[in-house]
Amino acid sequence: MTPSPSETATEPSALAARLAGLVGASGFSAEHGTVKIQVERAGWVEAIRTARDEAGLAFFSWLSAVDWSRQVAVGDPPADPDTIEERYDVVCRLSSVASADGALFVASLPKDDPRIDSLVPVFDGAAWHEREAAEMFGIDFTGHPHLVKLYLPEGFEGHPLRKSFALLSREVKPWPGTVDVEAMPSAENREAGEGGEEA
Amino acid sequence: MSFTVELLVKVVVVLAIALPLALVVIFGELKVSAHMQSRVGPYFAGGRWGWAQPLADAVKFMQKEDLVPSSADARVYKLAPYVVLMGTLGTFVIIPIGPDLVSRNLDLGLFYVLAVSSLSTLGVLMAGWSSGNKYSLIGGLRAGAQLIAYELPLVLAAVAVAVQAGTLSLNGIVEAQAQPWFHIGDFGVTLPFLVSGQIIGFLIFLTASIAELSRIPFDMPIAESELTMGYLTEYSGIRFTMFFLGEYAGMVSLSAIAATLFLGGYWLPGLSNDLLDWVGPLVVIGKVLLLCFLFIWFRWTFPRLREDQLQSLAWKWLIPAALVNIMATAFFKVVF
Amino acid sequence: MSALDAGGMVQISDAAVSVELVGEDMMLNIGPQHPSTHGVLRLVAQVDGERITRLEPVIGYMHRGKEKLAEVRTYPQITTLINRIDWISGFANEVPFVVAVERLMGIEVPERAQYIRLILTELTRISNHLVFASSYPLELGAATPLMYAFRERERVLDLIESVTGGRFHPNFNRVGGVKPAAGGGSTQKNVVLDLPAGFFEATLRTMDKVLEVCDEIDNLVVGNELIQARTIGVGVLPPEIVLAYGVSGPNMRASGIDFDLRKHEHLLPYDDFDFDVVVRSNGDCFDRYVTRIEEIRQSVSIVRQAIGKIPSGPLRAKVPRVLKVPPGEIYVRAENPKGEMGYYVVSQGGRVPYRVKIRSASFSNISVLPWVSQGQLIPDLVATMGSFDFVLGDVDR
Amino acid sequence: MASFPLGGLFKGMKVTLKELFTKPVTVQYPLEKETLVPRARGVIALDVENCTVCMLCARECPDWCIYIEGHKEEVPPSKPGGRVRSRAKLDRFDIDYALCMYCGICVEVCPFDALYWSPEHEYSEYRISDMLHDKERLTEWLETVPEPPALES
Repeated sequence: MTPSPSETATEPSALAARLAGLVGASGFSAEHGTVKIQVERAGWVEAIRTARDEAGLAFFSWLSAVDWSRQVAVGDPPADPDTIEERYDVVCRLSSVASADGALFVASLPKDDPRIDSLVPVFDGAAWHEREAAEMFGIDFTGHPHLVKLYLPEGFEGHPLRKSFALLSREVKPWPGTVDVEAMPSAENREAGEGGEEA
Repeated sequence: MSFTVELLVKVVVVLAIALPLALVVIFGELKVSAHMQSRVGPYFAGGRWGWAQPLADAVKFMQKEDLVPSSADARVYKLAPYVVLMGTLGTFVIIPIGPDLVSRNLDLGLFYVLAVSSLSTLGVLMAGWSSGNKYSLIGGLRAGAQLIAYELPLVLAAVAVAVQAGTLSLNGIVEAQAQPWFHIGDFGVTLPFLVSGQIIGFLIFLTASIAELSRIPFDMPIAESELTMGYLTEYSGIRFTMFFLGEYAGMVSLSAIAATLFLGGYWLPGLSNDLLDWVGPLVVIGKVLLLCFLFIWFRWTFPRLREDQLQSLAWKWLIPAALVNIMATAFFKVVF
Repeated sequence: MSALDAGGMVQISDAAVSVELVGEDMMLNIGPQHPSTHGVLRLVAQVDGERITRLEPVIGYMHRGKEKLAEVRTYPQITTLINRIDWISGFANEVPFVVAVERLMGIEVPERAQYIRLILTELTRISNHLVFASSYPLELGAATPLMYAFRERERVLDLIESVTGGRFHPNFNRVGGVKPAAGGGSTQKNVVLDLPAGFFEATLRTMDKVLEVCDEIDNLVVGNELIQARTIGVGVLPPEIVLAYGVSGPNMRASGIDFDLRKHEHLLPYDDFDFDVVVRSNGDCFDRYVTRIEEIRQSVSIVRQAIGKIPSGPLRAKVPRVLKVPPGEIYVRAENPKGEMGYYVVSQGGRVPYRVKIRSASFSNISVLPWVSQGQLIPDLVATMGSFDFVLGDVDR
Repeated sequence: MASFPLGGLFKGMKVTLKELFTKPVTVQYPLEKETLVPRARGVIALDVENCTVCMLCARECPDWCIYIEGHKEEVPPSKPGGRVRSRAKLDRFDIDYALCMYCGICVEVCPFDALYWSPEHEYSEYRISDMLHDKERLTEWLETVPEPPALES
């Protein structure tokens, strides 16, 4: 039997529905046992505060972001590029220490105005995570006490984890796999799935 | 022989005994600490059991670059190791290694020893301050506080011995321990001060001397995991060897003093005086190596204390105990 | 100022010294090159004498950009990437990622592969806690426990090496199970990489040795009054701070929060064995140390039970040679020796993931340092920092 | 804890004293050598006959540290009158051990059993550029490849 999420957690879709109702979410999903709650950008801090106080998700696990864009300078583009809407998803994961419950709260930010309220008033631990997301994605967290670079040196320009930021090491060195001895007749023609191919 | 020639001979003899003994203790520490940690210790330097390791270290340190940091106060920085070494080697003058084998039998011997041994505190402070680096500054401050705080219990424990022996001269103290306490039949049983009444004094003296040498569990000034090497951080090459030798020579000198005060110096029950002239040095060296093994054993078993715990141990526990010990010794001295 | 007028000389007795001695604080750089920062961590401390008024950790010296690299690697290649995040518990890093991909693809892992994964994870936990149990007393000055614990750790690493071939980075996990065979060719295919002969007997012997060294460490360190004086009541973490900063693993359980992911998440068959979760209440350095020594004993009992019950069977489920993961998102977390290790995998189909967020335990464990170190002395800071058992690769990713 | 107040200290000293008189466990490396586990991943050995220059290992290697060049050549037909077949010949097969992280993906992905693991590990060099080993050196290591160990029941 595939190791499914544990019995101590309430059934994911039931948990998702309950949390969405509690938090006034705009959408929720529970595929593969991961509860995901879509939250409006405006009500972000309130949603997290109610999740912590009423729903018992008091453990601040992590906060990060995902850059959804159609063209990518690195790796594979999204499955069907023209249907996805270009945006930054700020993802915050809270979990409970009484049971295995846990949920991902997602807020979408338009690409031209990546700004969201900071969670530091609710969780002190969010400070570092937000500093990392700010420097890696260029998202501005209003109300953050000390929003400076966490990992990158002071003089670093650009936001590395954005899909538009190319991976330099792969441009500099030619890929040893491109040397073409005619492909083996027996093995099926292996197109180079490697990301660095088209560089 | 004129005085200066005799002086030179004595200096050479004293150094010929003290420095090789320090090298033996260094080698002892390397080997004993290794076997305590289930490893073999020095192996290749000198025929598969590594006796030449201290010499190899000395030569290695000498050919290392001996740099003085630019922000250092050069004169004080260069002088510090020699002040420490001078303070340590000065104490060997009055340690008797035989009934009449002593370089100078001062009747104020004990007072002289304790005065000279506190000279090395000055050297440590000079090193800490002049290295111009924050970590050695903190190391120097800690050293200053610690060495001064532990001078007192050291002196008070020695005072108790002087009270019991009735004299300040080390030869006198050893002879006092040679007097029989009581007689079984006609055989006079002699007891070293450690056994006859000075057990607390010995413990205080031992603890204080570990702190004097700033060895674990009192090695705050050279706390490797906090201050990298404390006041020794900036030293390298021949100057670091001076400090290194100073530490181990200090270990030998303090255990020699402890052996003389508490373990009966060159005296072994049942040996006649002229025989002691020959066997005396071996007895003293044996007792010194025994005490050095104790230092080494402590170092590789215990962690180090925090600064304030160290101070409160000295002021709240050791000094009151030492004072009580003096009163008790005086009381028993008068009653018996 | 009457005292001054009388003949211009200050009468010392009545010159009231009312100025409060205000020395300005010294900025002390602890690291990035420092013996007790477990790697390249720089702490900029504002120090008044030796008391710390403000502490600002500066991290990023070890940042290798794992999340960016993961976006250009195929799924089998990512396991080589992520077992280098927390290099002291290499094997345990891979398990949550591999399970995440298996759940995305809906693959069922055979029983024997799950048991082998569990045994190797517990061996990695023992080796990680042995590193902690020996390097922490070194922070406090005792150098001897280091040698004893590393002597036994070598035996545990030899066990891992006998099965996987690697000591720190075994790279033995595959999507769908563990590495089934030595190679893909005609002869190498049937060289099955199951547990080597004599593995069970060697493991049981090593487990006895590990318990022996735990007792030795108890005598040498835990019972030692000097260690207790340096660690009891030092660096206390109240539960609400633990929750607010996301401190996880033994650090959380030492502050009285009874939460062990092995009892809640179902990545590996922990439910087939009974082991108790080690929880202590007052959250100081001493409790964090003793929690981990106790956890070594629990892991030893788990490994013994697992050896008794290991089923036979295939080592890996049927998986296509070129791995294409269907689109989907999943977050899977596991009880890594250092805390909660989780992977948020966003897949858009194809051989390469679209985004992998790596939740590493030490990142959150370190973020508590500025709060904990207020008003501490430098030796206490070193003791507290050591008790969190963090590694810079885990912090910087 | 200890029976009397400072008992913990003496228990600790008892442990170190006991250890003082037990035999040390260290191995004096250059003189005595430890026997290695057969599966230890020390170095990658190459069997040139099996290699058909299919480039799979070079493509799958995460570190891009395998460099291969080959060419096609005619092979006389096995039985008279048979078809002249063409076969790929290996010219260059270098592994840059300065980049290699010993993950074993190449050995595992090779469909023709050309790559093997060997526990040989004493091949350090003074210059990092010398860590690029060509196929002759890799073939030398082929002898050091051990027999796969027997398996647990």
